Amino acid sequence: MEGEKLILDKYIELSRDMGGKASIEGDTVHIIVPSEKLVEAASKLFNEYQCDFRVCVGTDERPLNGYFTITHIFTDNRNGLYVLLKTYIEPQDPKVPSITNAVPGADWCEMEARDLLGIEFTGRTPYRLVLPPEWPKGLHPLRKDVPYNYRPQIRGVSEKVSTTTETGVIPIGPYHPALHEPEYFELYVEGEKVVDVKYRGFHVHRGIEKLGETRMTYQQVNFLAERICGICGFEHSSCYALAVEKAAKLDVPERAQFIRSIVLEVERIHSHLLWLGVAFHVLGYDTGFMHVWRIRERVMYLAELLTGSRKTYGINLIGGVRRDINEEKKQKTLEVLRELEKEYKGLIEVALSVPQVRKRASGTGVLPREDALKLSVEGPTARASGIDKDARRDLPYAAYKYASFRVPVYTEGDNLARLLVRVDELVESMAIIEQLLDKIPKGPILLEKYEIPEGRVGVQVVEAPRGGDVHFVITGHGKPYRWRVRAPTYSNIPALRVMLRDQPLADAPLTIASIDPCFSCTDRVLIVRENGRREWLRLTGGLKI
Amino acid sequence: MSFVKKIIKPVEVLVVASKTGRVTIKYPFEEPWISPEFRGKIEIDPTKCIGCGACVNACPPNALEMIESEDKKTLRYFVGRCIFCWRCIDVCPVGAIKGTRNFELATNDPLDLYDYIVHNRVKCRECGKVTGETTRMLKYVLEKAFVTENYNNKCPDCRKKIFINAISMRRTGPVGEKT
Amino acid sequence: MEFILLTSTSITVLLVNTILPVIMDGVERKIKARIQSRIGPPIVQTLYDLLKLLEKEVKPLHIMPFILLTIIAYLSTIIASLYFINLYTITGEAYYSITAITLFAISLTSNTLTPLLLPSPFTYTGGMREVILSIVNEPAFIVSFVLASTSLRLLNLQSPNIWILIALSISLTTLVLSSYAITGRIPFDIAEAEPEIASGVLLEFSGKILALLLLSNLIKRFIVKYIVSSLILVYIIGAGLTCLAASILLTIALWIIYAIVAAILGRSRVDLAPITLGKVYILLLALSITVLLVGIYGG
Amino acid sequence: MEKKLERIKRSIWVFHLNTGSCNACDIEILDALTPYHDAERFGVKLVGSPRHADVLLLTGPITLESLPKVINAIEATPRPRFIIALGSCGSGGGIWHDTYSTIGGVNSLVKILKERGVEVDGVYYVPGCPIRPEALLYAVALIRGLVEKKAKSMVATVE
Repeated sequence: MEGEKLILDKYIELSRDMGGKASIEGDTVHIIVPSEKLVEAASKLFNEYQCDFRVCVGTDERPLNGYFTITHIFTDNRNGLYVLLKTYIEPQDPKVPSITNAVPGADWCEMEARDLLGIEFTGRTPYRLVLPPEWPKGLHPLRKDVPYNYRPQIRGVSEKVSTTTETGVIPIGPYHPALHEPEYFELYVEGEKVVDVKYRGFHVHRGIEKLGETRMTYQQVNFLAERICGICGFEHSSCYALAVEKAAKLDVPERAQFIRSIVLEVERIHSHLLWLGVAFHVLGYDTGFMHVWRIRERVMYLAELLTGSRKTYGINLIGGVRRDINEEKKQKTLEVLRELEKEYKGLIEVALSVPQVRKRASGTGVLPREDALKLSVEGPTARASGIDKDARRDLPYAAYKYASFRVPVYTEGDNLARLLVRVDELVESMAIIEQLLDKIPKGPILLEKYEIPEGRVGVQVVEAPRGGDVHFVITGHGKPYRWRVRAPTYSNIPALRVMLRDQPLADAPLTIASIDPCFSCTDRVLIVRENGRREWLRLTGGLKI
Repeated sequence: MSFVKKIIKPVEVLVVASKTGRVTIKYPFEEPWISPEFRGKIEIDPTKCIGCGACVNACPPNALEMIESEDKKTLRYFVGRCIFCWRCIDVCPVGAIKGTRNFELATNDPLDLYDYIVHNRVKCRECGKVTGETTRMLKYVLEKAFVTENYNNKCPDCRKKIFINAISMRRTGPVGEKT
Repeated sequence: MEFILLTSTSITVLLVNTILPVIMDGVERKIKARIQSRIGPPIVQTLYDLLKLLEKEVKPLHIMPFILLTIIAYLSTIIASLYFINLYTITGEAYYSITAITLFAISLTSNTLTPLLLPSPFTYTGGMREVILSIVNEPAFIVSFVLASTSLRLLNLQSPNIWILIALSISLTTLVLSSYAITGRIPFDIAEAEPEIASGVLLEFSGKILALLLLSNLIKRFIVKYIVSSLILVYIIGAGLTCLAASILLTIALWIIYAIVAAILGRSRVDLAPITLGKVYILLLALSITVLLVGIYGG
Repeated sequence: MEKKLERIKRSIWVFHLNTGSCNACDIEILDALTPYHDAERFGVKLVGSPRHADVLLLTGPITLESLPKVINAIEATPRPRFIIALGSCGSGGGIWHDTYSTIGGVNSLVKILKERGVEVDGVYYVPGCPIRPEALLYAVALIRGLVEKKAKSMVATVE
């Protein structure tokens, strides 16, 4: 207890030094500083306190207090604390200093806030990041005075994309068989060697955040959050529900939390199996792909049995879950897991013995630890580069504190390490489900009556298969006032540049696949357009490549 | 020896394959492998639906919509937009919506994807103006709440008028008539 | 009279040989499916595919005449090569086999050139990869063929010379290996590696042109195996119609074996495959030449 | 349309066109090819280029950013070409049918295609969120004529 107090004092002291104020609510430390001190405070948190930068959130709080605000979300993984660094911005000419020099990982979210809300960031090169090029200037969709269904009359010109005549440029995407999602990578090659990478993504922007703040109610947003991503959707809806519950200080039944954790792990198993299959497919080992997906089919059946749908489970509500796990389902789950474990181990051994798989995965797409730290990468990508972080252990949520598990960490940072992290995690997930099924308490699964007060803030990190999902909620009247989502791929894509540099072209699809990119998660806010190589160089210019 | 073993190892996939055999389920010639919990298309029972619109409010993707016209209130279910969350089943007050395990919804005609339930809108007995409620809704309210049919079949304006009239009658006589 | 008989037989066989690869591709897909624990397409699926492609629209390319020319050259030389191989199996005359293999080499060259004519970066990269692979593979295939047939001619079954036997086995290994690599199966399918560079060399083609290209590629797969099996069988059972039937059967058997091998491996990397292959070829060929010379002059 | 279908019936080569979907349908498309479902039984093959395709599997509500590329891909597909709109997003715009950055499903796309003079020989709709692999198989079987169409609009008038 003493130690915890000291740690909290540290943050209070920090805010006092910066001329701001701090308040503590549960596991969240709110620090408000004047904007001129923002960079100093962020730098101190990131470098000195070794906090993990997650994302920044711009909010239009003009209807509440007349200001725009920007909140940088940090987490103190060693002490299980969320640290929110907030500053107010004048509404007439919204300008705030950029923290990208201190925290390189903040690059994208600042540009997102610029395009969404029209907040200018000083001390960095701004670039038109958001929305299609034809989008009218000065129209910022996340501002409260813009209706959610306002569609400016723009019809994209039918531009030629994948037929660059310039030799030496290999466009990967937007429709590329290795991606299964529309994203655009332009690889500049010399012969068969990649010398530079240009990324243009956010084709999957669907305006989710705005939708969650306007058309929907608290309960409906659960189903929307689930559709941020079809693979790790349950992580998103759990994260949203947990964030709202945290903000409203709801006492959710334990049994519901257990069920959430169990389903989260089922989802992790299916996601990792899926990834393994896709990785084998990219390596041309189709038989491995088919067999991995064959054993995955059992997990899909299991998911359907527990929740009613193979994906986008739709069982999360604020205050609990909709489907219970009875004795019959419990036995069935254990049976499926036993069979899965047996088949999985044999199969993985065979698949990893294929010479092409080993040879092509090891030593390619290396992400050194320093770069990984600087860019605040997430999940297996971080754990393969020797960063030991896992939100399930560091910031325990749902029922994870009742399970004991190992967090696999590899230090090589190459594609094989990322593969092995996932292989190991799968086994751990199966063990977690068994433990939780064993300990599941009796009781209700849904909170019947509750109230969500307005103006509260809730932040939650949930460890998705690809890394930490971050949901930030400001409660409003009947629906969230502000809902910010950050998916792990958002932090991992900038690291790709480091990984792809000076690598053979043939490895590029594998390396891109190795971060398990989930673009639909990443793109939920707006369409980011990378319109120049210079910005990229500036971002990673300071890194050793 | 171990070197040879390492080289031979990939061949073991043949053992895996022969052990599992063919797992393919010959759908559509065979029953598909679906768990009993699967959420498929919903079916709205027109004999039970009262057209209250609770499902419309709960539906996240607006697959259920209430289209209001002069004298009709139509509940439209667009299965092409449905996310099969079954929230409507949770909220339906009369249990008119039933979940099925039907997923064979493919079609080449978009019009096949729409279901309609057309409700009549009630006319106010007093002034003849169309009110928001459907006939079924009024019946439902009559069963559940302590109101008389006489009160129920009037539009809110007329109710107010009657109420004010009633009170003023008690005090000073009918409103609007100079005495 | 004999000539007419010969020609008509080989033309009939030629027709069979043109259809057979298409069926064999279906068999290969079926085998692959079995190894992957599923049912797989019907055996005639590839035929359906080709017939459908013949009816589809052709998307115009800006240098269409050139492309058509190279593809027709490819198809005609490869069919001519098939014809001469048939003649060789029936008659056993060495010059037929040499003509066949020359035509085969020409057809491969015209095939590798086609994708380089297109502006798309995928086709270009795929085409370059194919060129690199064939630079390594074709000489190895031809040299090992010559070596194998020489040692076969020198071999006396009654009192086999041990050196020549060794040389024969090494050159046959090289022949089989290079014939596998030429078929462009995994791990050497880097020219059309789907996930890396879309469909690589085939990306821009559509409709009838695609059908012709696919058919020629299938015949190519057939021919390399056919050359190997006819070389062996002409020696063992002597030329003639029996030999022809036997060679076709052996080709089918080889096709099945290759299909199984392809199913259990992954794709190699473009910069590794040619180098490794090249090293292996040079080693094996040098070895077999040395041993052969020892067998001729030393023993 | 029937006659055109006849040509591609036995060998359906599909190109997967994600127009901003959440991935669930896309993964289920892949799943339909794996051992338990094995769409290759019906001659379905996933190809890497629209020029080889007969059918475009369209998932997602079509975002503004992807719209021009989608039109490009459709133009690059040789006739006869079909679209199968998958999932609730593809066939009806899904949960984001009216947001600012999507055009809301295949019906709006068909309208835009008509404006541009790009012809499509037929559109199939496969609802589901996400579609089950079996739902895709059902659609393929429907094209092959192996099953009867079950979907039918219901209009009920109550008193």
